Amino acid sequence: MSASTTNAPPVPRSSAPITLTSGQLPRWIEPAVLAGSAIVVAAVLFVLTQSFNAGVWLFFTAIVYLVGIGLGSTVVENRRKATDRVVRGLVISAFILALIPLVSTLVTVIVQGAAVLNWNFIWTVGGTSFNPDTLEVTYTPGAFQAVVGTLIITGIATLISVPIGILTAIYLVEYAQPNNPLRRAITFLVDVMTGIPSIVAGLFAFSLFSLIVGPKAFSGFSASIALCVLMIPIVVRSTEEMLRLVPNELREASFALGVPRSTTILKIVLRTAASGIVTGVVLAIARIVGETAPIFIAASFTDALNLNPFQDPMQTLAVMAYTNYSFPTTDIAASQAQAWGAALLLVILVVIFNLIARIVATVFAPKTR
Amino acid sequence: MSKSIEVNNLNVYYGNFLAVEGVSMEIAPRSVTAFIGPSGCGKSTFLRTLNRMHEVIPGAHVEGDVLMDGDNLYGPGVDPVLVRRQVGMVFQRPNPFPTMSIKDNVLAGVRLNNKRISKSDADDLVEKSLKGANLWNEVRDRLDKPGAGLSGGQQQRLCIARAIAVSPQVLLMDEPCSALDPISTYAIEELIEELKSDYTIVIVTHNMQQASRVSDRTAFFNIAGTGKPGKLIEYNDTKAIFTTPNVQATEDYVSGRFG
Amino acid sequence: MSKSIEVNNLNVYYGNFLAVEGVSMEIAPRSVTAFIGPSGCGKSTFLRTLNRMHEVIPGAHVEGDVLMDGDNLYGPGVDPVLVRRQVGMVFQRPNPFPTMSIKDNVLAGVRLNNKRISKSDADDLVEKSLKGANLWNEVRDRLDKPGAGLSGGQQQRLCIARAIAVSPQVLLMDEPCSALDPISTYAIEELIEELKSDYTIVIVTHNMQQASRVSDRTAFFNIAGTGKPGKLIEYNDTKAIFTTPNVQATEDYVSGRFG
Amino acid sequence: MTDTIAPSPPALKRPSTKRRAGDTAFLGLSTASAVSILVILAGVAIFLIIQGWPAITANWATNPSLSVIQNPAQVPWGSFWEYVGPLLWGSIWSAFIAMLLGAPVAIGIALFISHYAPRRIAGALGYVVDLLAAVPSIVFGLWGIMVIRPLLLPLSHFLNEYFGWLPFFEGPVSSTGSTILAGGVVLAVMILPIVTSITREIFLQTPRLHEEAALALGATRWEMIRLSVLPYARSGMVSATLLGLGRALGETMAIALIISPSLIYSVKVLTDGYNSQTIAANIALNFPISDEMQRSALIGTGLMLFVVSFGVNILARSLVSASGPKKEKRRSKGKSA
Amino acid sequence: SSGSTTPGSTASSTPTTAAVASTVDPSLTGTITAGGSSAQANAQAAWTAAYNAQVKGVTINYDKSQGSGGGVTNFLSGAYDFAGSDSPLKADQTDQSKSLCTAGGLNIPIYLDGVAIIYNISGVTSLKLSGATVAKIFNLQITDWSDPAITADNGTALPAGPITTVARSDGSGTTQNFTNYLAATQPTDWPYPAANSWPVTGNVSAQKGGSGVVNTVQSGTGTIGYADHSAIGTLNSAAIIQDGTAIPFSPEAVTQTFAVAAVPASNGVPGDLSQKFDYSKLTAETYPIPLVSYGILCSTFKSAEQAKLTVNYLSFISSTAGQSVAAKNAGSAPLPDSILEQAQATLATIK
Ligand SMILES: Nc1ncnc2c1ncn2[C@@H]1O[C@H](COP(=O)(O)OP(=O)(O)OP(=O)(O)O)[C@@H](O)[C@H]1O
Ligand SMILES: Nc1ncnc2c1ncn2[C@@H]1O[C@H](COP(=O)(O)OP(=O)(O)OP(=O)(O)O)[C@@H](O)[C@H]1O
Ligand SMILES: [Mg+2]
Ligand SMILES: [Mg+2]
Repeated sequence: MSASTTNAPPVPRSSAPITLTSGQLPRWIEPAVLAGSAIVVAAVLFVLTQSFNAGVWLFFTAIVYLVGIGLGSTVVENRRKATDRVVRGLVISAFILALIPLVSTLVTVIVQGAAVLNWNFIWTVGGTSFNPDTLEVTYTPGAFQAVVGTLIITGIATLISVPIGILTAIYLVEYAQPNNPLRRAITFLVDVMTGIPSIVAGLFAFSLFSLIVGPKAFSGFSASIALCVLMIPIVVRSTEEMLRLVPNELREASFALGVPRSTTILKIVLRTAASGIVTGVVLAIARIVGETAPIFIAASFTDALNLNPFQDPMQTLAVMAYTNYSFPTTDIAASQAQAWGAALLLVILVVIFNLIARIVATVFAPKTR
Repeated sequence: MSKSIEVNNLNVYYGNFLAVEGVSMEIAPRSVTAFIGPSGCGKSTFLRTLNRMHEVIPGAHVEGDVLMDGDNLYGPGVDPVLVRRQVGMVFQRPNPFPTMSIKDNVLAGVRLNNKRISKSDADDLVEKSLKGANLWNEVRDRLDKPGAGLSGGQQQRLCIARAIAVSPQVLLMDEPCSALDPISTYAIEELIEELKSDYTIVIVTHNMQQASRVSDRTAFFNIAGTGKPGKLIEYNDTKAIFTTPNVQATEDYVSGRFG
Repeated sequence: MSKSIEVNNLNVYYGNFLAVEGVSMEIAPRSVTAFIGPSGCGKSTFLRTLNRMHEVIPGAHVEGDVLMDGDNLYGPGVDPVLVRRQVGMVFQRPNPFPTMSIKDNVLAGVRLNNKRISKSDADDLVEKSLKGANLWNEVRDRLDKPGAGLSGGQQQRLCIARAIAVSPQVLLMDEPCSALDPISTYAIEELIEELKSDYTIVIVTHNMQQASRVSDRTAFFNIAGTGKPGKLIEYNDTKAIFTTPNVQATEDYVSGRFG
Repeated sequence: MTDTIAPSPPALKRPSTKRRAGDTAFLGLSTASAVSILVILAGVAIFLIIQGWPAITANWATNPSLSVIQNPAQVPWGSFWEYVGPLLWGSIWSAFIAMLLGAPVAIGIALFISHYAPRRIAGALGYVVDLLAAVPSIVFGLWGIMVIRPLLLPLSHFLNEYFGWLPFFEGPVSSTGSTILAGGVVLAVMILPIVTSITREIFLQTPRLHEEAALALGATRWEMIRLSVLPYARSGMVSATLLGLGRALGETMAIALIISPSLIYSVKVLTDGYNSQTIAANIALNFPISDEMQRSALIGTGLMLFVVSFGVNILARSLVSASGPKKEKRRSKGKSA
Repeated sequence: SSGSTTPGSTASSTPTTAAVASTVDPSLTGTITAGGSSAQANAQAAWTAAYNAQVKGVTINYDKSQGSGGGVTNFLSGAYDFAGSDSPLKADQTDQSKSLCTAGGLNIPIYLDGVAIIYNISGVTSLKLSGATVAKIFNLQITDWSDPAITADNGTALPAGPITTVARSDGSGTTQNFTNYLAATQPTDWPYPAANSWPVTGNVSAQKGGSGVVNTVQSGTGTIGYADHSAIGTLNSAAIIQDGTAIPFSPEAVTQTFAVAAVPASNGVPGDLSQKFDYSKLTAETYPIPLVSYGILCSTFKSAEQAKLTVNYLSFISSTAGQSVAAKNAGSAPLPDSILEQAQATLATIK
């Protein structure tokens, strides 16, 4: 370098390290520091509080670990590597942190719900039997009416929301000019719509149907409309994001083949974005399938099986879980067991949706190999 | 099967920015025309106005006429989709459809336009197009694999195969070989030679040798400075451009020692 | 400021697929080495093993050694980040950071290591790097505009400016000029000429003329067929490769009339 | 070579073929869908305004229905605005806590899945997080009561003991666990999947070119993320966060079940009696018992939540556009022919 | 269907005590849409089951999630055939009902229960509290279980420990009935008006629904709350000292309360049976915190068909048999025969 010609290097030299291995913490250092902080924190906590709380322990272990590895790496390696290690620690903690509630909810629901969940519970309509001699009413657990109600109400809401949502997203991404006022208004309002409390959506739908069909407006369909108000913005938003991720080059390639815009959108853009769109739709379904307040308001309540979405009350699994929890019979334990049973069934249902969506997404996903 | 193109005093704008100014030229059917010129002078921009592809960029618009066999591409009632079906295009960067197999990529133009094509016809078309793009031997045993798994050069040849599979009347190519190695480039150049008996071909290239080898006529574009519009400086038989250019700027540019 | 590179019997895999097999070569410091060969023969793949960039592709791994001034890049405890700081890279497709201004793009690498670079130093560095990439005149009055707004050729030169701004010891270039017009290409070639007095430069190119103009030594890679690994066929002084190649395949390739 | 399958040259002029009609129909359909959203939203807004107006304009001190609405100060509320104030604060405060706890974690998880987890298990991990999205909100409500409330009690005592000098952690510490902290944690868990899965998709879509650009400059993994992934994903992250925020603001039942509310302005997060009530939960709790005028008041508060959503969105949008010069670029990929 | 085995006809054919009979018509078909008070929920479920055992063709949908207010609102809009409500129609609601029901809406007491004071103090299974102590505890004036006032009520000291009061966070008839009692009997220790929302603020744990209160009292320590007696499950409830006697909740004691303390408070519509409690009439045999809930329906229905269904069902509820079903399955107290007879008379006039 010192022997360089008169052609000075074009830029000033930074003090880049010349070696390739300078300041490396050994590979085992991360697990070691982690274990160390776990032990130290456990000890300190025990001395300070004379008790042991797993949450507090995990939390402070993470903090001590991050500080420790950060400082250690700053000293031995450099600031950049320290940042890198700390961020990795943070990201992994975030993930573990999220696993805890997931496992906890699932375990809770499964443990609590498994007690009542069996084929009978799924395939029978919940009901009562009455013994005229003892005057005793016995409740027979059953969720069939709620399963059917869930499928009908959510199904209709999905059938309405998904096309509207996806078409709107298409309008926003594929058709509207950036400064089109309608586009601006809709992007904005869709965000606002995500903040509508679910109960207000229920009130809106019920008022609307009261205007149309008169006072006895309770029906599965009006509940579906309420759910649409909640679902559409989620579908629009996630679809919009996914459509924007489709590279423009693909659209151009298609246009250049003389493919009309509509076909390009359907067969190239949607196809490329399909997996993300499906994920968004499933998220939206999961979001609405657990709603209770709008269902009460718009579809009222029943224990009976009702297959007609356009008339009379309907029950859903979420409502069943909620009512059994909130308005138990005199046998509180049995009611709560039913509530958890319905909740477990609901989770299973959504997981099934999710699986189907996954399969669809995998089939449609862009492939590189 | 091929058409003449006549451009009259064309200005191209991106919003308010005039990118290309006052281009007039005539392109004969069954000929190869090369566009050369420094980066940013508006070659791609102008090329895209020949099949109205510039319209997909918000705010891009033209003033002036482009006549194909006398029909104004910008006349009232003209459907850009139909224009593009007759004026095919190959881009600078390869852009195969990531969701499709190699075979489906080649057939995309036919299939997306809802043409029903029998399996044997389809196979024939795929083979012919891929052979034309000199890709057949490399991919014949993995036609059902995704097109995105190919190397850059292979992808570009796949895109060329896709464009010629719909048998357009005019073929626009925007630096089609810039990502290709000499062997593929050679194949494409031969292909152009072949195609020109049926198609009108317009090619943008940075490669002077390529321009002189493949084209009948050459157009040299230049730009006075940043923010200034690109202009057609000289348009003539390729031989004349490379040996006896009329304009000093052209001579400066083509006499560079690069290739 | 530049280093020698020694490659010993290197195999590169994508998962189980052997993409490049048994490459051994020595690259002298302060020299320009060109890699040529047909598309898909593994030039890019091999080039990326010289700064461990192949590792960002899941499943990609190597067998064998790459020594830089005797230090094994794949030795235990070697940090790929440090490797890449010393072995810069310019890609086939321009890839400026789309959210950054032109200036910030140039400074991106420098800011990683040295957050507190003074404004005047930064301005100097930006100017020098952009001048080095022959882009200064075109962008001097819009340094704060986004880099993605430039034309393809301009973007590529911006990427070169960004790479040389961190003053690496070795500079790898994967077809840096394939998207550039002759004027920019010429500038880059001159730049390479200049830089080689300080850096070790490795360049992949499809342009035979370019290889013969800029490089001291040339490596010819070839591939026996699809699915077969790419191999280093011949590695010699550029002059020898282009005039008296030892291997028939090399001769076939370089004697093509293209360039 | 191609003339075997070549069609005869079609005319350039637009013939009124089916396909072009399809194009128009498709544009019509998507525009109609977009407009239908406006209609729905206008419907909801008009509904809220018509139903809420009587209570918003009423004199609360003298109205027989409104003057009995409970006020911790034991006097009738002076006006709708006095009543809605603490509720607004409660909604914003609980959503803030949820976002504070949830959003960074959500983005962290998304990053973990997209850029840290080994490729092989990343898909499985993504699925695991989607599972979280599969848990309906009613289940989170029940879970919150049963698991989170008791779980947070020791932490609450700990925080109060050592950090009680901070206003947030002031006592008296709850003995039942129905704190806004518990509600916030449950809300945070509820927004996790929605924020995570959208940001994850976007992170995964970062062009490899940009990532390689950073890596080739000698960036560490985090620097690569900071240079190429985060800027690319910024507007998507904001959208995802806004979706999560919308969910947090509008969540009804879980909050109603978990938090022990009061109509007061409070920042305490560890108490039973000093948790600011949220609008959505307040509606759910009081709607059943309310008469028409009281319902009007509740719907009026719903209208205010609507307004808050407006405000938050405007704020977020201006933040994004202020910090991201290139945002419109990505947004404007859509074009017209 | 063999009418002779059904409880309704059993009740009418078997002259036990002076039973109030109803005639259940097994041939009816249709759907009754109703809802409101959640206090009635369990009783309604039992009534529905018992009624359906005789009348198979009638579907009864009682929406307990609506609450009393929701029930009344839906009734007034015409959506419900009858509403269940813990308080009778207010004056303006009565006016409103006139446009729907010709003469107006009728309030018929159909459900009687008591508000139980539930607690969870480790080691304590029996608790006696005077009205004043209850008021002071719930008004946060007594904050420890070892308070002398509590000791005095019980005769022995309870283990010391802080008291956490648990109240309803949602508006409810239970709160209304409880505060009715406190406001009427403890004006000094309970300075708040009766209301359906809990007036005390401060260190109170407010929970959604009777089940929320019950759960929280159960899962906490040193907790005390109030809930509809039928919903308290296995929790202990306090005996309330009235006139020197500690009276635990019992259906008989509540029926007695209704018998001695309920005074008619008609809304002016002919046949209306709204009631009010005069707490000054409480005796040492009465459980002092009663909870009464009404069925509200139109004097004249829009549809005679619907009227027939609804009246038939409500008349079953208002029979001795109906009340026994509720007592047996929902733990409620049977209404006295006198009021049931009035109810049958009113129902007979409905068209
Ligand atoms: N989408 C666009 N919006 C605004 N301006 C653009 C756009 N695309 C290109 N330009 C500008 O138009 C001018 C011409 O660009 P064009 O891409 O046509 O040049 P070119 O000759 O093809 O260059 P190259 O050889 O680098 O491909 C340039 O100044 C460029 O900055
Ligand atoms: N990410 C990848 N995964 C699997 N295989 C790959 C990947 N990238 C390249 N390959 C394969 O490795 C081989 C070498 O590809 P490479 O891109 O290195 O060729 P190249 O010589 O640079 O070609 P070109 O001149 O077209 O750039 C090819 O067969 C290609 O299909
Ligand atoms: Mg171009
Ligand atoms: Mg390559």
